[in-house]
Amino acid sequence: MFNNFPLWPERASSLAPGVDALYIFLVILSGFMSVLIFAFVLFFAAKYRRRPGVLAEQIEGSNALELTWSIIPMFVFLAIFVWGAALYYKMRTPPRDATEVYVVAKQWMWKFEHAEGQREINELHVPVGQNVKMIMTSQDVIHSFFVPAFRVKQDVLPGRYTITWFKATKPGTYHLFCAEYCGSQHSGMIGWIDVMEPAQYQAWLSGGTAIPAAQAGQQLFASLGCVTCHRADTQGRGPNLVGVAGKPVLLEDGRTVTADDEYIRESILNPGAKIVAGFKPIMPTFQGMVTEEQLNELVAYVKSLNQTPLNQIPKPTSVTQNNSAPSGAPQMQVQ
Amino acid sequence: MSDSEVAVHNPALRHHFAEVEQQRNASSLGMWLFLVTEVMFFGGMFCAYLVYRTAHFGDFAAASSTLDLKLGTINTAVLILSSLTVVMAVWAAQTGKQKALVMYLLLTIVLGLAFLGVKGVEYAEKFEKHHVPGPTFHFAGAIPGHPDHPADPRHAEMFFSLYFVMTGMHAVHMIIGIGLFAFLAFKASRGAYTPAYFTPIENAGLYWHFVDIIWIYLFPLLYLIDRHK
Amino acid sequence: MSEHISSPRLYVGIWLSLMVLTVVTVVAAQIDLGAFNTIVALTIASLKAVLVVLFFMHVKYAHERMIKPVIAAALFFLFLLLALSMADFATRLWI
Amino acid sequence: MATTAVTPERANYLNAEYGVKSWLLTVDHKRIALLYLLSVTLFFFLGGFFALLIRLELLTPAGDLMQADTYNKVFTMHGIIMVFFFLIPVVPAVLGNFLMPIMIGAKDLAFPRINLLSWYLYVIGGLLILHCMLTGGVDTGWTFYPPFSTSFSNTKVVEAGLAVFVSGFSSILTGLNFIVTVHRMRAPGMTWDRLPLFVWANYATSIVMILGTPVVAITIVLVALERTLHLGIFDPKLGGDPLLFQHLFWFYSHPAVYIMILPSMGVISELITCFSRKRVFGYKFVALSSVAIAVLGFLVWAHHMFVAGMSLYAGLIFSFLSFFVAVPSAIKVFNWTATLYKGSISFTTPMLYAFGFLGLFTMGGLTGLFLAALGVDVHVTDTYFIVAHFHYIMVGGVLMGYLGGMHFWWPKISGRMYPEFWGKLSALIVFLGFNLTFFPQFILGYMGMPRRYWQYPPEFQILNVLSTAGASVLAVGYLLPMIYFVWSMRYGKPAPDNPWNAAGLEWMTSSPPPTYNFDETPVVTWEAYNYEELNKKEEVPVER
Ligand code: HEA
Ligand code: HEA
Ligand code: HEC
Ligand code: CUA
Ligand SMILES: [Cu+2]
Repeated sequence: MFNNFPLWPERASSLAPGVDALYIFLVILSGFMSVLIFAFVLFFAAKYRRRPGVLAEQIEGSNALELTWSIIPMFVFLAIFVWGAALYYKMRTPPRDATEVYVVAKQWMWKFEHAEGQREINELHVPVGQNVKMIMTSQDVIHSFFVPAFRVKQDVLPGRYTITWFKATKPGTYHLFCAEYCGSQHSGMIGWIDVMEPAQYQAWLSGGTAIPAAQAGQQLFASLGCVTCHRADTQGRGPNLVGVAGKPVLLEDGRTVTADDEYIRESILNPGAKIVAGFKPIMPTFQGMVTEEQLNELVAYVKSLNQTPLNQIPKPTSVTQNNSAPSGAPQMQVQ
Repeated sequence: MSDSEVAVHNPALRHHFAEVEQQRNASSLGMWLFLVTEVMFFGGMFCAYLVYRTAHFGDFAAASSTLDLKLGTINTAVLILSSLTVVMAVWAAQTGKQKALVMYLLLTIVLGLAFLGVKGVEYAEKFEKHHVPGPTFHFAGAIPGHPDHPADPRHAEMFFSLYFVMTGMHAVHMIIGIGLFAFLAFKASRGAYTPAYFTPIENAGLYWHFVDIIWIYLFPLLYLIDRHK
Repeated sequence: MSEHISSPRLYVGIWLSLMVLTVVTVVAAQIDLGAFNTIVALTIASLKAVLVVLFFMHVKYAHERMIKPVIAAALFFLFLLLALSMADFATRLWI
Repeated sequence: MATTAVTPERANYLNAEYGVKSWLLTVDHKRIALLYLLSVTLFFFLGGFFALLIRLELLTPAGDLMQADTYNKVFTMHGIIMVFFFLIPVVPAVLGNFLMPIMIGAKDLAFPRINLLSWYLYVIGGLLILHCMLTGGVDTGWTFYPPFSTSFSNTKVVEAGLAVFVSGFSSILTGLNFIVTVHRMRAPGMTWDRLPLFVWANYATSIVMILGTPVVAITIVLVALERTLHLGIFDPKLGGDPLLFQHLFWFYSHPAVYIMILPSMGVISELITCFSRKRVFGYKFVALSSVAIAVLGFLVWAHHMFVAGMSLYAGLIFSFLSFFVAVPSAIKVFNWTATLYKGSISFTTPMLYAFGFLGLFTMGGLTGLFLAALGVDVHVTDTYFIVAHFHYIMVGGVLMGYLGGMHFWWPKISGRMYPEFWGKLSALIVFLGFNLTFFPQFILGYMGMPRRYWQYPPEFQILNVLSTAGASVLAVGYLLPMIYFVWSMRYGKPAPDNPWNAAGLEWMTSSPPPTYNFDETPVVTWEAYNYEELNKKEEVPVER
């Protein structure tokens, strides 16, 4: 019915129906409340319009009524809150099996890097039916990753990671917008999400000669000298990084934090912020020595160390550590 | 004081008030409301400080321990003394001691200037040590208690940014206060204030005490926390 | 209007207490009390602030009734600002 | 009908003195209100002019009318002017200033000179923003988010910030003045439960002004210092957190939306009671809900930051709290509706505006619930859905309330009646034009069109064209009252002291009032909205 005049964008992710359901509920609820109120107003206005000789009747008010119309809306509001919160919780906790895409936003483009190494600009190919987690950061100002068809949006901030995820359910090409005002070409910072059938997607993937992110990261890990301290045994001056990602880490000051993407990123840029228990704060900062992309690759590599290894990555020797994939609720920290 | 008879003729009573009591209450309520806005004004900075201090506790401690504790303490004492002189000025006004009033006001100004002078010395030291945020900033301290753990200079720079903003805003308030007292001292020497009318002295006093209280918090927050070795 | 006039002796007494508290806080800062250092420093500061407000700012004897509620309101909203902001920053590390 | 009264006018605040100086140095709250009226109106038309530019640009998907940078400056100036230089001062500083002292039976505000100072601060702020606009403008959006505003924008951020800072102090002083006035200047017998609801509303507004504005002031100072002196407080390069800015900014700017709506709500209470000839239903609840909104308004600010990168938990907390602030608003809407019940309702221009307010505020408020609901906000935040939401409340609600109030009190302010027919016509035009402009934007937003877009994908065009068409209708609707108000100052019928037979002390003094409002300080022995007695006296039917 609304083909030429749609009231909502395409529903192309697993999250979309849930969001629309709440939205439609709210439309109906507000529609009902508005109509109710307008009806009363118009009815009273007509019925009690001024007539000669008829005086208004003075009414004090009614505590019972007041209570009714405070408490009932309050419960309605609570219900809306719970519903909205449930959706939000889902949006902000990526499933564990999600494939990861690193996103770097800058004025005014989107740069993507797949775990398999494919890089894209302003266009992102994803397979249908697969959970995809976006690990995003910005090189300059705040941007916002917005795909209306997926009903996802997340601001992308400089200096840290933010995370969002989606599972596309319908092949097609969808708008990608930058939703946070970011300067002159804010409205030009748009792109496409290409959702493909898995087979097609595989074909697309094998089209390029990309180096997987983790592998690129491994090369960096060697060339930047990380390996000199982080060795695959316990002899290094730094902690063995195998099996670190996604696990809780005990810090020197007694706190325990989860080694999520943000933590690994911070460890590289700002090693002094959180010292691992039992180690000296000798790790130099790599701030300014690595680009955002390289940083992403390093993080991908560190995380790959306890995944079932990607096909091409040679398994680091003496690794017995295993598989439960890194995950984690998105979490942020003041950098 | 028997004001009720005076009220009608009191030259200080402005036309739109019915009585002196009303006018006095209005002006002190107004002054307190103004101080509320000041609380919130500094509150924004305290909020920033709280957030970053908890996030980068060690780095901030490192930066904090480069501040000159001796000068900070002296300044605290100076400011507290000036609060005493102000309250004495109000007392002098209340009891109609005009000479004492002028004297206390002048004393307050001197103490205020002394505070600013010491602050100036401290600022100058920051410039020498390149502890002023900006392109020339340089910081190489270690986190207190962890001598081999260098503090992150970026966070130290944030500490000094906050240090300058907070003490700077405080100093601006002091300068305004000093100006105010200079004006009041001049008027007082002309006999403008009597036990029946000294609202300006009272309100300026409130302002000064408020500025003092801000410092009472700034001092421990900036200078003292995690100071020990 | 019944004006309350405090005696200079009271003022000097308050001033002396403030000075003593200043010395105490500076000394306490040199001793390692762990997290308590912060608490001690801020408690002493608050104590000093209360003295100033009550006696130097005459709130104890204020003739204007609204002053106490006004101060309470300021503190309450300041608390809201700090607490609700920290509700974000402090929970970012949570899982 | 267009004959001017020849009878010598009674002494009033308008003819008490003449000359530019008598206006620029006045300490009479009524004259200051008129100064505000003039300056605020100028800014409204300036802001409206920018709105028209926005709408024209968005007529077509391509960015063809102006450069991208120009567009960014245009919507920024539109936002800054409309928020800080129009909507925040408009009702309190014009109607509030004029009426608050009269309504409580005082001769003036507690601090007349500070009142004048507020106006001057407003003007200085206004001149600064004009200067900023003429020498290059600013392109950060009215929200000034760093690090864009601190490190990337190369426009006049500092100057715009300064303008907002200065005008902020104007609003702080107004709030301070109101609070002291309400506490200390009430006429004998004017107890708290006899205060007109407009006074309650402005009182609540003042609380917000005093507590919120200083925070945004210091925040803007921090941005300016970061830009000029390279202090690093929000700078992510130093490990600073741009979200801290957003917290501080919204700590003020969310409550600020209640600075805008509360006084208008107060106006609506006055209009509805008068034109249904009734005491308000549930006086206590309507009065206290204003204060409740003011206080609860401080608990919800981070609902503007659900996707900004806050912690999940903060999102939950702020969403939860956001719903609570809707409860007192609901109470008000229901009580107004109930007030109509068994009234004796007449459809004068002010009442038409009040009806418009009821409808549009309800819709705007209800869409606020969509935004407070986390799951939906993620999708619609930073889209045109937001734009529609806030225009429904700010233009549909506040502006409607303001215009209603202007018509209602115009006879008191100017001593002349406005032409009723044209009044009704303009109310109708505004209502229709408004819905045509902003309703399509809800759909546009849910469809995914982001805000602050200079160009957009072609599939959004139809709705944008509708919106632009509506805006031109709206322009007519706003120009009309402008014209006939000015016209009526000379040619309008002289107004009686109480043309509506309304309750309230302002109607017991002459139109226009004398310089000190009352020849004799009134002693109040009746509740607000004592329409029972007034109705008995009523025989003169209201001009229809
Ligand atoms: C006067 C201005 C004004 C007012 C009064 C409001 C009122 C409300 N606003 Fe709005 N808002 C703005 C101006 C205003 N807003 C602006 C300018 C922005 C955007 C800023 C920017 O980013 O540039 C914004 C943005 C905004 C957001 C952020 C959106 C985003 O950026 O993602 C949110 C989220 O929660 C929100 C919520 C609310 C709520 C819950 C109310 C509530 O107070 C509404 C309460 C009223 C009602 C609910 C209606 C009456 C109630 C009934 C009739 C009850 C019956 C109902 C039931 C039983 C269901 N607003
Ligand atoms: C009080 C607040 C207020 C008011 C009254 C308005 C009024 C209007 N606004 Fe505005 N608006 C905001 C506050 C307000 N707005 C804010 C805060 C933003 C966000 C800015 C940001 O993102 O930073 C915004 C953003 C905004 C946008 C989104 C821009 C974008 O995101 O890209 C749009 C788009 O349609 C818009 C349209 C309008 C229209 C059509 C009106 C109409 O109602 C205006 C009608 C009035 C007139 C048309 C004036 C008539 C005058 C004349 C005809 C005379 C011509 C003048 C001269 C010659 C000087 N506004
Ligand atoms: C000079 C030695 C040294 C070098 C070079 C070095 N590190 Fe480290 N690293 C350490 C030490 C010591 C620690 C533990 C103390 C700490 O947390 O700072 C550490 C901690 C880490 C952690 C956190 C580990 C955990 O268990 O939580 C990560 C991740 C990390 N380093 C990654 C890297 C990467 C990537 C590089 C290269 C770009 C690198 N390091 C280079 C010494 C080094
Ligand atoms: Cu990037 Cu907007
Ligand atoms: Cu809000």
